[in-house]
Amino acid sequence: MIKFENVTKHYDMGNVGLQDVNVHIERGEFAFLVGHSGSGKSTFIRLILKELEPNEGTVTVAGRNLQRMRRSAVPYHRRNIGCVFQDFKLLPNKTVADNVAYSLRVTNQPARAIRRKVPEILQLVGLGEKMNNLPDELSAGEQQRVSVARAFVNHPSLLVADEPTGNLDPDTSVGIMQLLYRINRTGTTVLMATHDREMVDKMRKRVIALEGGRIIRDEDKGLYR
Amino acid sequence: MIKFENVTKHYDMGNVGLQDVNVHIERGEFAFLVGHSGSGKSTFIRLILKELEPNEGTVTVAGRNLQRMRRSAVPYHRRNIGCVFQDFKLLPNKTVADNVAYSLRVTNQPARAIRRKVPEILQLVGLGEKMNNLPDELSAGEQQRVSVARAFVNHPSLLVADEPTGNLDPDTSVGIMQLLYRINRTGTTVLMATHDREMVDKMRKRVIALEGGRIIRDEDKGLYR
Amino acid sequence: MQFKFFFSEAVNSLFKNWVMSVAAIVTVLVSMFLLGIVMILYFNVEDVIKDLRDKLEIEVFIKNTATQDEINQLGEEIQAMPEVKTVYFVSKEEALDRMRESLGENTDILDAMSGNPLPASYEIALKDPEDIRMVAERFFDNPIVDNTPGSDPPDGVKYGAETSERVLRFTTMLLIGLTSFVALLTVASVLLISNTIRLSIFARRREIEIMRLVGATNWFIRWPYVLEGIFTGVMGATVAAVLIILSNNMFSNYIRENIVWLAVQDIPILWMTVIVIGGGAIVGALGSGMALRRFLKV
Amino acid sequence: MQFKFFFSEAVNSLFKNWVMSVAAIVTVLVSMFLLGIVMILYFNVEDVIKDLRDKLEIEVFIKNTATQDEINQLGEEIQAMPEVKTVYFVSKEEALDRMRESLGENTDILDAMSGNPLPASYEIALKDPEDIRMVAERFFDNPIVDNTPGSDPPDGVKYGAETSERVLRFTTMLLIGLTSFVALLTVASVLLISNTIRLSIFARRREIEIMRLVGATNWFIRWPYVLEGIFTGVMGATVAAVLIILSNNMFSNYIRENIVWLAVQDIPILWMTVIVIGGGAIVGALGSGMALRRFLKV
Ligand SMILES: Nc1ncnc2c1ncn2[C@@H]1O[C@H](COP(=O)(O)OP(=O)(O)OP(=O)(O)O)[C@@H](O)[C@H]1O
Ligand SMILES: Nc1ncnc2c1ncn2[C@@H]1O[C@H](COP(=O)(O)OP(=O)(O)OP(=O)(O)O)[C@@H](O)[C@H]1O
Ligand SMILES: [Mg+2]
Ligand SMILES: [Mg+2]
Repeated sequence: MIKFENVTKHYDMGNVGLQDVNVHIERGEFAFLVGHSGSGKSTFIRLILKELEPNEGTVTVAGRNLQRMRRSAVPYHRRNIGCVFQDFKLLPNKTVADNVAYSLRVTNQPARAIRRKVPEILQLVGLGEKMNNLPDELSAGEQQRVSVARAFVNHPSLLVADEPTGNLDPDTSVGIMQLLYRINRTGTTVLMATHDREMVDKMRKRVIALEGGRIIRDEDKGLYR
Repeated sequence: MIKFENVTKHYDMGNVGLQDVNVHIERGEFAFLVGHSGSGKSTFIRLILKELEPNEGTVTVAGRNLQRMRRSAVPYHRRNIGCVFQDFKLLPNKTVADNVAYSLRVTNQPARAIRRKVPEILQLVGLGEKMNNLPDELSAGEQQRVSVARAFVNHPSLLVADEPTGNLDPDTSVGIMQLLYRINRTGTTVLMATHDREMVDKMRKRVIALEGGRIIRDEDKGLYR
Repeated sequence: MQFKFFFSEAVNSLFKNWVMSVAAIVTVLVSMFLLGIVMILYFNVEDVIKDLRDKLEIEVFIKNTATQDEINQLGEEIQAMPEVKTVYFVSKEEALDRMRESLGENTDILDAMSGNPLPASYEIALKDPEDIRMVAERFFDNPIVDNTPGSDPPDGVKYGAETSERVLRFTTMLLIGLTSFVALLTVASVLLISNTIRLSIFARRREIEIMRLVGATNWFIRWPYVLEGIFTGVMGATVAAVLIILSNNMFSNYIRENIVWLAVQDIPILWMTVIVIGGGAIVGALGSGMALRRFLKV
Repeated sequence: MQFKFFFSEAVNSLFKNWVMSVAAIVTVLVSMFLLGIVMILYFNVEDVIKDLRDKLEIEVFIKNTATQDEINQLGEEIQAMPEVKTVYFVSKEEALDRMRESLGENTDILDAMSGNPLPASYEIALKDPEDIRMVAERFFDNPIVDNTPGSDPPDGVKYGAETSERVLRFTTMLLIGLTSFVALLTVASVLLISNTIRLSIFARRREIEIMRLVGATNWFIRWPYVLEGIFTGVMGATVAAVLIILSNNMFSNYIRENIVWLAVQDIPILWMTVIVIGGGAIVGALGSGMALRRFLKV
């Protein structure tokens, strides 16, 4: 599903994002991306979304080489990926419901389907009551859950989540993890960057560890360490 | 140091921020604020900063009734409080160093002192190399540490931190916690909202637990639970 | 095409970002109003200028020795010239009458004259006043025309050589000047409006970035903004049109009452309105579209 | 006061937010340029109008029966009137000379006249042309003045009743119109500029909120923005001033070459420049200051 081949990403100012990364995540896998702050996890995820271009190497997602993808194909590529952003990236002028609905609207789904799916998924993340609030009127954890809901609602074949439980208390985190797990069971590939040691240790899934932009460990049924 | 008397804060749309909160945090104390997502932790902190006004009750900080404070006195009040914001609140057009320097500049500190203190504190949070980057060019965890550095640099008598380790890996979190602990030992009052169960359970400090805007538990040497 | 969605997005955005909407609408309003006022001025001045130019004419004085046949023949020749709009024959008697009239009560001079020394003449109006010199020159060598030799231009053919040159030059310059000013103002308006719209979209660049990241195509993102630009333009321009019409009415009433002799051109109000509002819509749409390019990287 | 810090903050901000800076500078530039052009127009027209009004004068025709003493006495009376600027006596001979000159080669009429039927007259220029009717009326009942009874206004006192009214009204209206347009444009400029600055500050409201939260006083926040506004205003206005001076030179050269008779007013360029740039600075500073009020809740 996701293939990084010799991928190197250096930012301006000489900051190292990723350095010579080779990794292959199979369809249907559940993988954790761990590492210290600034080790390149978000860079990894942004490369999958084609939000960034690598300096070297190629990223292949769902069999398509992103570096050869035409600009006009990028939106369709992104629709197949549900993404939970570390900084939520909610549209500030839209209510919670409209934010979630937006990623259905871009795929031209009928209004009926939207009216059905959106409250359903918001209920699932525990925000049934806050549907008509603006993002600014939510706590950080609530905003994070809206971002999670938006990533799910499309039933994408690939779900990438950048620290989706960073602002959540342990109980709520477990709820979100169970959701991710259930989604993974239906065949969706899940890649999740996280700092939640407890969670990683409990799940015993594949763990890819980054350090200074390099992969220093890649184990099945691994621990956070 | 901090005294909440019958404080109630309701937002528009009927969202409950805090409900009838009474609490007293002594000078020099170290207290955790815990609770589910949306339970009112950030609301609590924003009331201390006088970023919000309560609907009822009074908040007293360092012996001064905030509801009676003149508008022109508010900046001076805030300078005595170091605050780590949940969403970092860094100035987007200033480098990391200038962001930290800003809170020294507002107090009219001499340029020499600023040039000395800023690199020192950035080294302390592990960002010595990123001094001249803009916030946009940092990872989320790095931004969070800038926010932490800015809160410390002024040696405030009260330090409030809203989830200062939410985007940090366990190792870095421990470093930050040690810093907070050291600062508390020098006499600074520290109030920290957190979801980090491990941390709270290890520290055995006062724990104030919120739920739906009410205080449901307030124990010395408590656990996260 | 989800037109309904785009439409409601645009309308919502107008309200939610009302500070920026008001700013943009005010900019459209102000620039369009200025443009409209200057255009009204332009119409009026153009009209006055046309009047003035139309009054330029050639007078061909005929020698007292010319026969009636010769006079008639000259008349036909003039009529046949393609540049000529109208010809009017002034007989010796009419010339005298006119002089008497222009002298008013001071008719002592006429009373002192013996007989009628005034010549008959043809008064020629041209289709294009710019041709005046060329046409006038044709009569300089005509034997029956009363040219006083040696004087240049010959006095017999009066076409107000100096005056007409002055009037032509001055009016041409005035027209060029006013036209340039209208053009300048148009460019300025477009610049100012698209500037404001660009700013208001720039302020929302993060929003656009987010839309791109959740898989919106460029046109899906663009439509609401373009519609919003159109609404902004139309709203500003409509208010401007109303104000322009009101000021035009006030202005022309004032002139009609105070300066009776100055012709007030009736502005083609309907057309003006259509142009102003249409222009607002187009500038709004283009402004948004252009401002977005930057963030859509097309 | 940390002036150095505020200064460098302002300069940095100008560069870091260059999109918004350029937008604001362009707005200042465009509106100031328009204003400048219209002001030059205003100066020129005002001058022409003054010229025109100064040419309005009263002609008092004197009866042939008046004695030299009576004529002299009238002259002294006129001289003594406070409204009068200059008096000029036209003798019968001079009147005839003038007529001959104005008739050019067509002197047949004069040759046909017996003696000199033209009257002598006083030509009176006034300090303020608005007084023309009032002063003229003083001569209506004068026994030595050649008033044709019953005609109104009496023909003997010529002050171009109709013409002078026309000229006065028209020029007054033109002045009022132009002044209003300049005023309108000034208001529009201020509106447009402060609008743009408001937008650019609105786009940075989060920044301001953060500054407040880390303990900056209102003036500490305000100074850099106000300085930035001043710089924006000065930069836009300076470019505008240069463009205005260039176009004024081009324009007046064009007129001097093409329309020799039209007086081109020499604009007080230095003053204009100072006013335009100073105005830009003030509008920039006030624009920022006002825009900030909203976010500083003062
Ligand atoms: N836009 C940018 N410009 C320059 N450097 C950048 C930029 N974005 C990230 N970096 C740098 O690249 C490195 C990797 O950043 P990345 O965001 O991938 O880290 P991360 O693993 O997600 O960290 P965290 O856990 O703190 O979110 C960091 O050192 C960061 O400073
Ligand atoms: N500006 C606002 N307008 C309306 N409701 C708000 C606003 N800010 C917060 N709320 C609501 O108030 C409640 C408490 O919010 P608060 O941010 O204090 O929670 P929190 O404990 O900090 O949560 P988290 O752990 O997710 O950060 C939430 O239900 C939230 O939806
Ligand atoms: Mg990250
Ligand atoms: Mg919070």
